[in-house]
Amino acid sequence: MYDVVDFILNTQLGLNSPDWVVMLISHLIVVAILFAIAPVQVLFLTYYERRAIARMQDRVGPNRVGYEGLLQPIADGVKMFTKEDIVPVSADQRVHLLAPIVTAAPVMYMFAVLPWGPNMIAVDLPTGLLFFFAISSISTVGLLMAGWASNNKFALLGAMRAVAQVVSYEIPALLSLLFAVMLTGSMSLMAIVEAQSGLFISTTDVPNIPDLGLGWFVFTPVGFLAFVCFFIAALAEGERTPFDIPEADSEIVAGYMTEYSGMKFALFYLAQYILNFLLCAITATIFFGGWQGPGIAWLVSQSLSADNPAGNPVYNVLAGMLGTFYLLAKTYAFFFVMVALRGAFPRLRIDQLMNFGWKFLIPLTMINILSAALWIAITRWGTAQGFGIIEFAGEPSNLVRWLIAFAVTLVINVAAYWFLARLNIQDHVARQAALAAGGLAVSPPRSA
Amino acid sequence: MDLVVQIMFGVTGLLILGAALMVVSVRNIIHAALWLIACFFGIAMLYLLLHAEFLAIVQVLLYIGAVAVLVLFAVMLTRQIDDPDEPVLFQRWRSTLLIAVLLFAAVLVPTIYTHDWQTFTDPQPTFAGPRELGFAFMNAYLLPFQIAAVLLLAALVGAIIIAMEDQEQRRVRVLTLAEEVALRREREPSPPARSAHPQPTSSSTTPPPVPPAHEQAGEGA
Amino acid sequence: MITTDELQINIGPQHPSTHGVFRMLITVDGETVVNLEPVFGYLHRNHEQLAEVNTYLQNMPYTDRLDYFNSMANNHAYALAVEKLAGIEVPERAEYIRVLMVELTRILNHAGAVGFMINDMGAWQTPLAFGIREREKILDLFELVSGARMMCNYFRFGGVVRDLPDDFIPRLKKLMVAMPAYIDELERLLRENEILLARSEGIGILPREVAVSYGVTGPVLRGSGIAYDIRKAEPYSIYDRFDFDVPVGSVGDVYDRFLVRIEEMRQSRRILEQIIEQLPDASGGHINPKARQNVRPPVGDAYARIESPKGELGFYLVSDGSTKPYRYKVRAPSFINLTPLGDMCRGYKVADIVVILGSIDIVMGEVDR
Amino acid sequence: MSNDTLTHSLTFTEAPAALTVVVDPTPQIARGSAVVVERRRPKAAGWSLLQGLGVVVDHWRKSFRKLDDTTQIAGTFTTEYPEERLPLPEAYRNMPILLFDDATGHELCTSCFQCQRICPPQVIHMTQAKDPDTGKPVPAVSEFIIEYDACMSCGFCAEVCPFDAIKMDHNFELSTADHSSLTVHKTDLLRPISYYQSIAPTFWAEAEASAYKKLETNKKRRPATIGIAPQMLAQLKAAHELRDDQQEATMPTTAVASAPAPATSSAAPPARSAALAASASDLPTDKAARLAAIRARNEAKAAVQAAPATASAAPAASDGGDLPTDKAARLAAIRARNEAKKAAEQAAAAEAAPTLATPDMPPTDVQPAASEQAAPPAPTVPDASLDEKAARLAAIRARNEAKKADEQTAAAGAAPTLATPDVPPTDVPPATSEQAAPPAPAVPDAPLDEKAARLAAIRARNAAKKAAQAEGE
Repeated sequence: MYDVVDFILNTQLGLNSPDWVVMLISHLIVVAILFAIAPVQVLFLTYYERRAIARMQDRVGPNRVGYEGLLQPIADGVKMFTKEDIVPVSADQRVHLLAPIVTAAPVMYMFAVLPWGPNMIAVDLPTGLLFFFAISSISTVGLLMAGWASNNKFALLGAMRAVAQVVSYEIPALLSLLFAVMLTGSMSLMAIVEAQSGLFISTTDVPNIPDLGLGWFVFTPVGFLAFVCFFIAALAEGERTPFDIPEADSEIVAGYMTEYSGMKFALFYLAQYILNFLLCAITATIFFGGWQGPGIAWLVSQSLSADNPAGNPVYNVLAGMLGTFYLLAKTYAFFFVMVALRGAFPRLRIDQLMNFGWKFLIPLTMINILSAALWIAITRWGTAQGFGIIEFAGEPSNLVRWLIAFAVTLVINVAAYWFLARLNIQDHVARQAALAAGGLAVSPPRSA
Repeated sequence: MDLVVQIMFGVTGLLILGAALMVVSVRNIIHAALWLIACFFGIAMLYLLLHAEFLAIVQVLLYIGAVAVLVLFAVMLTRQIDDPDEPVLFQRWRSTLLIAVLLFAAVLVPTIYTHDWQTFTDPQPTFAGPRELGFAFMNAYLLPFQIAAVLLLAALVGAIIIAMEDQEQRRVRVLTLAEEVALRREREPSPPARSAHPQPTSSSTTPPPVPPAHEQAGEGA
Repeated sequence: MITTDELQINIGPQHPSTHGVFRMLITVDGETVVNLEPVFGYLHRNHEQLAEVNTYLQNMPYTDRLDYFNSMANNHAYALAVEKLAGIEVPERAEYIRVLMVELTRILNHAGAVGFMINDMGAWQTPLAFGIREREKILDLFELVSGARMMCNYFRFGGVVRDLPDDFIPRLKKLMVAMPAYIDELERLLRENEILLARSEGIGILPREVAVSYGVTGPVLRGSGIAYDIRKAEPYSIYDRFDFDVPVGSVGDVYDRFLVRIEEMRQSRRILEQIIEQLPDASGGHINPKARQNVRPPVGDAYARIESPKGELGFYLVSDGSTKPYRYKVRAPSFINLTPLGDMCRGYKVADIVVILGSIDIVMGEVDR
Repeated sequence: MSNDTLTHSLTFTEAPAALTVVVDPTPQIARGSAVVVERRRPKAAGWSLLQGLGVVVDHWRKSFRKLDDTTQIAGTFTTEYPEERLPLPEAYRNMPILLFDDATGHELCTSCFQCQRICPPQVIHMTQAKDPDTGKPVPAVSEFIIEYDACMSCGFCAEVCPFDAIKMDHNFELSTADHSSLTVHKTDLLRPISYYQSIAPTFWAEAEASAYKKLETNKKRRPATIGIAPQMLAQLKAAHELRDDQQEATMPTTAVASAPAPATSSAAPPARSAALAASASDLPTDKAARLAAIRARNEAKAAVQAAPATASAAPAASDGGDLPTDKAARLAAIRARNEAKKAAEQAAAAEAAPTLATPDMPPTDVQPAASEQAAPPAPTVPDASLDEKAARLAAIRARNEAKKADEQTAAAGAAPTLATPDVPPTDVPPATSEQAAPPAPAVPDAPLDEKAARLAAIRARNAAKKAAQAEGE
């Protein structure tokens, strides 16, 4: 966008604008585009979720407003706009007003580092991944503000639950993403996506693999385990079933949103769905190659760039469109999984959620980091890095290294999963036995 | 560009100072905590101005996302967060202010004197990147880093000790019904065999319509 | 040391998961329930007093409104009480039709109860939607015979309103095919589900002595491990002609109640199969006793009880020889089963309360009357 | 004592050593046993979750077809209500309605108070009609009110009704913002038998069969039975034919579940019939209306000359003598009259009224006379010929209608209207063909029709009274 604005302002119009003006204008344009996209995505996601979950329950879902109900979210939006904004008398008025803003604004920022296609990213921050989660953690302040300012016990309980949950699940989420940072040596999301070219095997590991844009991290044991852990953590962070405890309607009504109505409520809703969308998108980006897919590499090679001045700019556009399509398709696929989970499972209890996070997910991600380190060592290191053992049978080819790494990490990860799961099942079996032995030896959940 | 940076620095500085002032002067303790978050945010912006992008993000992640949230959490769990009878300022605030100013001067004055004000150099964008920080922690500042780690560990252990229930002083945990029954069974090891209801006779006769006693009691309520 | 305070929270009367207007005044320590006081009566509508100014027949539609999920079962209990009081014989075919209806009611009640309980656990209505789907099929049958889906008002003293229409049995047979498939699918979806196990195992244990001393009946009592089923203990109507098992739990927690309900659906289906086999043809007697509009039972009293899907449903009637009952008392299973709620919830988390409440399976229309 | 035998007897013993709840798997339960439900364990961590997910996704996949067979458990089972409707079974009951005979407008209710007595929420209220002359109650209702808002649809009223006069409707779309409209009066409760027949054919066939049976037995005992008279049923066809050309649109078509316009045949508002007539004519409305009005006036004048207004009964009686032959003429007269009315209304609306004619008499004068006239005929001439009575009744009705039309036009803002006041009270034929008359001449059975006539007289009288009251206000 900078190039385009520079071209128009300085070359075409001959304004000789200073650098920062061009930068400001280009950024404003990008921000405007993203801010237009985000609510539209939310509108569609709500419709998508309602229709999909209705199908899972043998229903039809909203199909009255517009063709097949496509305008239903707009009707909902109109309803939200026209609703009375109720602020409880005993609420802390200013904080009550600020809370939805503090919740919704940061998630919009998160769009900044999301790569939509080759070279299509608002800001390619070298610390993009960290930025993503740092910004999302601001939202929790908003939740806490909402819960406290409402002056309602349900709201406060909901806010406490939300914050406890989000803060503790940030740890496994970040830990599970660490492998990608280690493998690519960068926190830039663009770099992570670019590293996932190839065909089942990433070109970063075996450079001579044909590039079909399918060298996704999820095809490695390390990546797969990290994906599972991250997706679970993402569910908790996005407050999705089975971790929708903060807004468990059957227990604490609507959690921190209990005392909100109208547009303020809609802002929370918006923030939540944008966050869900982004979490799905980030899952797709880090584990499923983001905009990578068959055809992208060819289009990019044909397109106009600094390396290839003879390229056709049409291919730039085509590559961008195809990349966006791949990213959105993957994102919606993950959102479908989220919807299916919501349709299938009850929710956990808050203490069970904590147990699961701290006793299962975090150890597993820790072991996964070990696997990732081994992966790097086996695929890249040699005697120079003190890993001469890999060359016991002469210099291995990249493919052999990859296979060895695959086998080793697979064994480690499966063993880790099996061990932790077995602990869990043993616990369950012991509980069962205790129950069967009189139903009395069971220890109830301890008070906090 | 310099001008822009300087203006932004000024704005950020004002934000930080104003927020800090509000933290200490505002009566509502929750509001104070929220102002603290604004202050932290300003500091993150300062880091950004210094091209210390990584530090800025870590500042947001840790100070806002974790520390401030925990502060808020703790504050919300305490009772009587704003007592109108309590004076806003600490009783001997004058002497406190004096000490604070002196300490601040002790830090600031040598800096002012030793700094070369003539050369304002744009810091390298990578001077505080994750790689550089990592090398710094693991090489030059290994000892302070480890000491800090031990300190944090001690804090962690302390927190656990505080949170752990004292076996003697702990409140009686709420027993579930099943546990109560188990205790009762232990206390009265061999209750005589009993019959909860009279043996039902054949279905032809009318059984006495005796609703359990508590139903009648409960219905009055 | 850290000291914390207890907090009082009102769950209800307007709350998404109180199954009507029901209030639970809970005292929590953190998230642990220290005390729970059920408060009911918000739906009181003077049912019993009203019955004493109505004639015997006029009370029949009011019994529909007791437990609006199981109007057929309520009708049955009331009809049994009046028949006992007035000494009315019921023709063979009518008896079969009655049992048929009540067993269908049991299936639909349990389908709903399981669904609502899982809903309270936070499943986004899928098990409930599946249950509702099967329930709709049964309600269609009810509508076919009685003219109403929920407020059936189908039973009469000495029979039922009208005989089964011609297409009833074929439609029932179709339903009998869908029913086991539905139950199997529900089990596949939930029975081993780890989240459900985590949420239900060891939660809300009602030890059997306590269950007995509270007078709890129905699936809640059987979940606590006592094989007490009035259909077996004191066979009324023609229940002594059918083979069926009584499922009991071994622990008495929410999970056991859930399993008992699922198994009872299977057993009800077994009974239905036998009914279809044994159903006598229409020649056997006057099914619709239109003449008995003004029952005038002799002076006396009678108590009749049935195993309603929720537990022992009893009607106690005292007659002074007039056309109106002198005293009319309902022994409502929901009400009796709700009384140990406070004890059952103590020591568990707030989130468990709604699940325990859901596992009791109450209908406020019956609790408050 | 070795282990607990928890049978239905509820006797249980406690084994202190083990503190276990062991249920004897085979307690003494007749025809069955107590089975302990199996508490399953997850086979492998996460496996059962995937299984559950599979069920849901499977449903999603299958949901793109419709679940139309109840043996299936997957597929969309939603009925999209306003477009799709489930077929309602015959037994379906919603709110009670009253039935009347299509042909005669004869209401089946005899005000026996059975339904009022049985109604559990006591929402049925009825007033028995009284013979206006003797003041004795007659087996008919003058007013019948059901409070739909409190009705619990139990169906007892339909069950107990000995004359099949009250039945349960299938129309469930009753929601309204107007609460008071849920107190439904007789005019809105009445539905023709054919309507009920269309929603519940077998039920009506049963009811009819039992009514015939009852009638047969009753006829021997009491000839003056009220109910569905077989003779009248037999003559239904003829009556229909007679009125086909005139009233086919007025008669509610009852094939659809939509509720018909109630009470169309017993007291059709003149505006409606006028509209019908207008719609029937192909001429340009204004001109045609004027023409018709003029013709009607001429005819009316002729009628006035033929029969003086003061003696209403006389022309009716004379008219009654040759009723069958007169029918065609009458029909023509009615049409003309309707058209005239229509024209009058239109003219009034178009401010063309003064050009046509001036009123012969003010409407207020008509009413007392009408009510007086309505009362005497039936009791004073109990043995008079049927047709005479019917004619009289028709006369009264005609007058009432005239009045109504008058009021309407007056309300429309054109007080001096032309056609309606012109129609004199002696204008017997129109009403006759409208309502009760067509079957009457052909009916040989005296007692029945006498009663019907009486009823009609009472009704007419009531209507007249009401009109008078309305006028007084």
